[in-house]
Amino acid sequence: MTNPYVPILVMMGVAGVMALGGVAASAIIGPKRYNRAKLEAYECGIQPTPHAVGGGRFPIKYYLVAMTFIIFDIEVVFLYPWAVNFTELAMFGLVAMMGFLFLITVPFVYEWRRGGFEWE
Amino acid sequence: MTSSIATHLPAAVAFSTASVPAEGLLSLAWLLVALPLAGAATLLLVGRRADAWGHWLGVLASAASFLVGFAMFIALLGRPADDRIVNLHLFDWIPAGNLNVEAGLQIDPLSLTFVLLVTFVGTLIHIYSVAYMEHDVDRRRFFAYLNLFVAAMLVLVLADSYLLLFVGWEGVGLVSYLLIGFWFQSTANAVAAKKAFIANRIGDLGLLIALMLMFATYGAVDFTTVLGGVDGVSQGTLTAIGLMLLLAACGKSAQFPLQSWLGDAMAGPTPVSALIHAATMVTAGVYLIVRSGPIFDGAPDAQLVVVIVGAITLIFGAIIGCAKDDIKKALAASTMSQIGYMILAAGLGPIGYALAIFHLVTHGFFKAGLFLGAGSVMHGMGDQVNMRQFGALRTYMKATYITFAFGWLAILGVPPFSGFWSKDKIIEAAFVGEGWRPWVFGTVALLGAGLTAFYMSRVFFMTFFGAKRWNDGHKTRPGTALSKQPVQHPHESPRLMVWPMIVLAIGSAALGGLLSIGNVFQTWLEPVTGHVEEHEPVLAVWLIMTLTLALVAAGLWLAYVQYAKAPVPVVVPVGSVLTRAARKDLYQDDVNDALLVEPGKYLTRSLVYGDRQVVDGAVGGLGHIMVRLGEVVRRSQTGYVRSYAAMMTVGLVALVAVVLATRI
Amino acid sequence: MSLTNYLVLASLLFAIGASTVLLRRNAIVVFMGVELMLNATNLLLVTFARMHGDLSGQVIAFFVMVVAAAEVVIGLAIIVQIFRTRRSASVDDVNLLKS
Amino acid sequence: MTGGFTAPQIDWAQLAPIIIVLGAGVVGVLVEAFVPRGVRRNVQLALTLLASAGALIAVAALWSGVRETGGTSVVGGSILLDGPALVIQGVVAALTLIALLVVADRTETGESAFAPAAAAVPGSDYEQLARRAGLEQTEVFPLIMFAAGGMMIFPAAGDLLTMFVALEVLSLPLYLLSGLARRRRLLSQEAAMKYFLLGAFASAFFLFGVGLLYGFAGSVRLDAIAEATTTVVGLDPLMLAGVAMLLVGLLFKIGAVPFHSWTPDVYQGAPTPITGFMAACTKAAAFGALLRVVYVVVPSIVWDLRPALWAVVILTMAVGTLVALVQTDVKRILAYSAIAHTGFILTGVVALTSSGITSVLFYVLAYGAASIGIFAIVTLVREVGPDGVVLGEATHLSQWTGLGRSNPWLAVTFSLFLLSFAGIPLTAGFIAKFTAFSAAVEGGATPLAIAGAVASAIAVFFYVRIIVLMFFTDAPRAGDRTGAEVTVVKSEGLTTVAIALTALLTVLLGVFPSPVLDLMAQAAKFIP
Repeated sequence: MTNPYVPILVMMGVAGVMALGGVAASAIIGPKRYNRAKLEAYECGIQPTPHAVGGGRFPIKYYLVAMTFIIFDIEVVFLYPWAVNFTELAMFGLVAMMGFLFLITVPFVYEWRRGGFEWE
Repeated sequence: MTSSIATHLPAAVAFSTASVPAEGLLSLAWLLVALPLAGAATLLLVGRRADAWGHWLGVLASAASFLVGFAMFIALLGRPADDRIVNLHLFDWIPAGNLNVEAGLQIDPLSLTFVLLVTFVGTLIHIYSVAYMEHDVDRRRFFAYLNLFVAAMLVLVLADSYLLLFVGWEGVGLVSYLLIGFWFQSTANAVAAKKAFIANRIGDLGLLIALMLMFATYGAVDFTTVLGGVDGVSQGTLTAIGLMLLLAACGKSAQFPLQSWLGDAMAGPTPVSALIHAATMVTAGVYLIVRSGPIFDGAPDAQLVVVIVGAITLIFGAIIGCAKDDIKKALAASTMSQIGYMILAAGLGPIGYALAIFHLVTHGFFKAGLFLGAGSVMHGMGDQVNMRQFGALRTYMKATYITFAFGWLAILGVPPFSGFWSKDKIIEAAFVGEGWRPWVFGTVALLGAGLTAFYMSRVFFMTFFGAKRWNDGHKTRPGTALSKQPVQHPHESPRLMVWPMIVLAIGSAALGGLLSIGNVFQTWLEPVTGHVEEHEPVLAVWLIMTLTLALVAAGLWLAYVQYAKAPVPVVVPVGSVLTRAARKDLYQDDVNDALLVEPGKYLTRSLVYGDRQVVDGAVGGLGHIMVRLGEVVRRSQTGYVRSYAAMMTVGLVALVAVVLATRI
Repeated sequence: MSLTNYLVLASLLFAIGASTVLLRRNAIVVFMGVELMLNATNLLLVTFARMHGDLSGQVIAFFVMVVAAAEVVIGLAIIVQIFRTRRSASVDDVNLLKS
Repeated sequence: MTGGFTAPQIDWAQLAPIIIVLGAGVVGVLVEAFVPRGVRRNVQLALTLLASAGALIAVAALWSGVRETGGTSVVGGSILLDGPALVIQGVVAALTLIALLVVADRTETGESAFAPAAAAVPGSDYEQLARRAGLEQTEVFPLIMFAAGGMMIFPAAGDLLTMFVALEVLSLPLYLLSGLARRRRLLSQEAAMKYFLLGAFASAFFLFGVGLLYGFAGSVRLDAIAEATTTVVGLDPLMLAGVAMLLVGLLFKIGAVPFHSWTPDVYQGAPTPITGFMAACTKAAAFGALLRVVYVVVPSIVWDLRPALWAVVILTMAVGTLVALVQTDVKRILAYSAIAHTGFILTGVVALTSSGITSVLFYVLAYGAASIGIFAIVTLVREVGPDGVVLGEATHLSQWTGLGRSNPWLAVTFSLFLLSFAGIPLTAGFIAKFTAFSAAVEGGATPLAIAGAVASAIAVFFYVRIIVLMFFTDAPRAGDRTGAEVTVVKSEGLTTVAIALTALLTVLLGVFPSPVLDLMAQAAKFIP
């Protein structure tokens, strides 16, 4: 057993047992007092039950903002390494990044044109 | 690659497998298939506009195909016997890796015999149908299917590989399915069509598995390679292939234990019964076994099973035939029994191959004639099929009576009619051999001849002799059961129907004798079936012949006493246990029903309309097990995402475990 | 030796994520379980990258983050729509299609 | 690692099919942003049709080069453009082209298969408003382009990262598309959610497998991993577990048992044109990727994987066939038949011979064409409300009785596709099955081939059952009906074109398969 990974696999098994065991234990031992709030979806602080505003329309702004944020937040993941290695990557890096930014802009434009940024 | 194998073979194999490429006239062989196919396509595509002349186009296409076939026959006769296996390459069909299947036609005495039979009898039946189907609004479509059938059947017999044969095989199955269900307004027909389809599928599965075994063994599926290469193959493999081929043959030729569908298939139009379920398609199983001769020769066990299946079906069909009151079903049982003779002969090995094909040809003529006769009777009797309501028709339908009589004498094997020459040879051959086999199979074949004489005479006498048992409208006493029957005005059928019957009757009378002169038919087939020395049966030939004729005479006499001299009850008598069993197809039908058909039939209904009780009622059976299994597995589809995820997780764990287990 | 611990942790997180998917009813939480599995894999990748002295593992982790973000967007859209229609985010209530 | 960065040479020409399709997707988003609503649908349709046709032409143009060189590695080995990849790209492009016709088609009254406003709550006033205003969710077109782009990268991926990204690029739009049905929106949304959750779950497994293999080989490139399987010692459990998890992700996409459970639900719930698109193109792409993994990475450890793979194949065929026997919904029957077909195609995969590759390539084309056609027909058979208004699709079997008499051409074409699925000779399905099974026999997997033959013999039953229903069964009495009256809608004709094209393909590939088979046999070689 010189192989260092065998313990990992064993651990994976143990981990599975622990994870399942934990949940099982809490299901068996733990008190079950479900209330309405516990079963609701967590929705950024708004009333979980939709008001029938505009005949079933739903204020969707929260999600739009959240989704927009996620998309534009994530592009930074690629921008940082690029910025750090800017000189080495040189022209290739610049062109590639401009292409990337263009592609990111396309959905931005879409969202803008479709009124995704209008609050009211 | 195929040709190199062929050239390395020793020249003295029993079966000649060397073939020569087609040239000259023979290279037009594709026309044989193309003509009826074009006919069918035209009829289907032109649609209603062709209603007025469509049937004649159908006849023309079939007749043209026959003329081409006849020209081929002349051309083949002009060649030396060794050169009579001709191969026509059409195109590369499936090039997939090591398997390279070419679509090609093999023109040799065997396939050409079939071509002539199919197109000649086919054309006659086409002509007959013009009149028979006259009042059907869909006559054009009927002819399109008939043409399609002829094309598919020709593909089957002309194929130069098992794969192309399979195409024709499925094709005839499909078209026969369409034709049985032609009058799909009636539920019985649709059910019969489905029954035939299911039985055929089981047979097809056999052929498919045989194909795979061949491919695994030879790396090819063409006749030249497969049949030429049997020497290097183990007997076990050959037995497996042979048994699978036999299964295929059983499905297609209605042999035990897949015979049940043939009787029900009679629900289709009578010309269909004559063409498909008597003369051609149902004999495809015999063709398959004879064509695969070398495989069976290398696998004696499989060969024995072939003989046993043939023997069982031969008796089985004959017994059922004795009890059926439906004229078409009685004829169907007789077909089953006669094909049993052919399968038995084919199972006897090289000495039987030519005999099987010989009987197949003569049977094609007299059985088609009998069916057309039955159709003519039905035509005259307002589609009545119950023979207990016939009787004394000989004076009303002279031509039908005489032609039917020819067919009847032929199937009885009365000399010099055709059946005598072919069936007697088979009985003789069944007596050849050592040990118990000749005694058992010979006796069975002998008994079969007697039974055949009885039930066919029964059909004949019940229909044409005895007293009138139908309501003629004036002499029937009111108040009796008979008077409640519809009034019948029996009349002779139109000339278009009579002439084909006359031609077939002439064939029934003379063909057997003509082809027996100097063994001309066997010699003709020799390039394919191989030359065999005469063998001595365990009994003297004259004794066998005398016994056969004596049994035939006895059967005939018995039937005469019972059905021509004595009055035939209109109401079905209770009968003995055996009779009752035979009326129900010896219960085999029920067994098969329970196994295959009922679950399927009721399943469809229940699934469509939701009556679950019926399904639960049809307990047992293969189909039922499948359905149950399906129901069980279906329950795993709970609709809950989490249970799906759990299933995937369990699957993953199992997968990883199995993969890792190989290293422990 | 120390790196092995990261691998163990990654496996543990992965297993916890998978268990969450199997056991929780709320679709959002189920989905968070999937995210946990992806992030556990990120940890695995980064650790292996360190072990092999190879950067591609880290690059993959970046890509996984981006893909996970895209998945979140799509997933939220679908789940929110379901919630608005049925007034419930429980995966066990979504059970019209079955057998 | 620092220093010495050299920009990779990118052979743009080789990427043309992918770029055309993805570019069309990007342009499509811009069209959504700037083109006025009225002409948007026509612009999108033209754009996407042109793009798929362009991709097909690009594939054809690249063909001779690939045949001579055996394939090239592009973008530093991330994309491998070899024979199988190119063939799958061609198949995806062609089938997308046909599927788009079905997607775009509208009924006479101008109703497409998609919700007018997918964000509206079903049954709400706003939905009514959107319907009356004749809104259309034209985002469907760019979504399909993105999915098709992912499908074209998937089989060409040279490393596991690219494969993972491609997997997501093809999956994410499909999750959305599944939820956009116009009718039965609850079912559609349910399908989207199930597909999404299970798909994300499966790709997490896939990714963990990638992680394990990366730990094993120190690289995610397929050739490096394949090499490591023969050189690296002592890490076999890691490698085997990694490969197994990788396979789970792929087997999920093709719908193999036990990772199939999403298939029936999603096929039934999704808008029918999308079901056809998924059945055809996703299957083609996923089998391309699976082929690459199995033929490039696995060969040296084939003995370890064989029992597991065989079990999966047999289970898949058995479950697909048996459960299809007891279904009553046409779309669901076709879904289970899709599972059974996955099993049949898998026999070609596990054959591990070059004829196996050929057979899989041919099979996905044959199956895909028939799938698009058959689902296209399903879109036309509709229920009619009491006031004569055309409603949703009539998918219950009992509603198909007697269709052969009222609409013979439709029923005949439907039967043709069913016969192709059943593997009756002279249809593409027969050749496909035959090549797959014979490849399996050649590769020493005769039991699988026999199991396949038995399964397809059983399967014939439920295919023929539908044919019998259409032609030989009388329409039931009023009381027996489970649904409303049934009609066949007239459409703008695009669906008819698609059905005709696929029917033609099905027949041509069945009667004269040799040119296509030849082509695919030439392509049946992976570059490492």
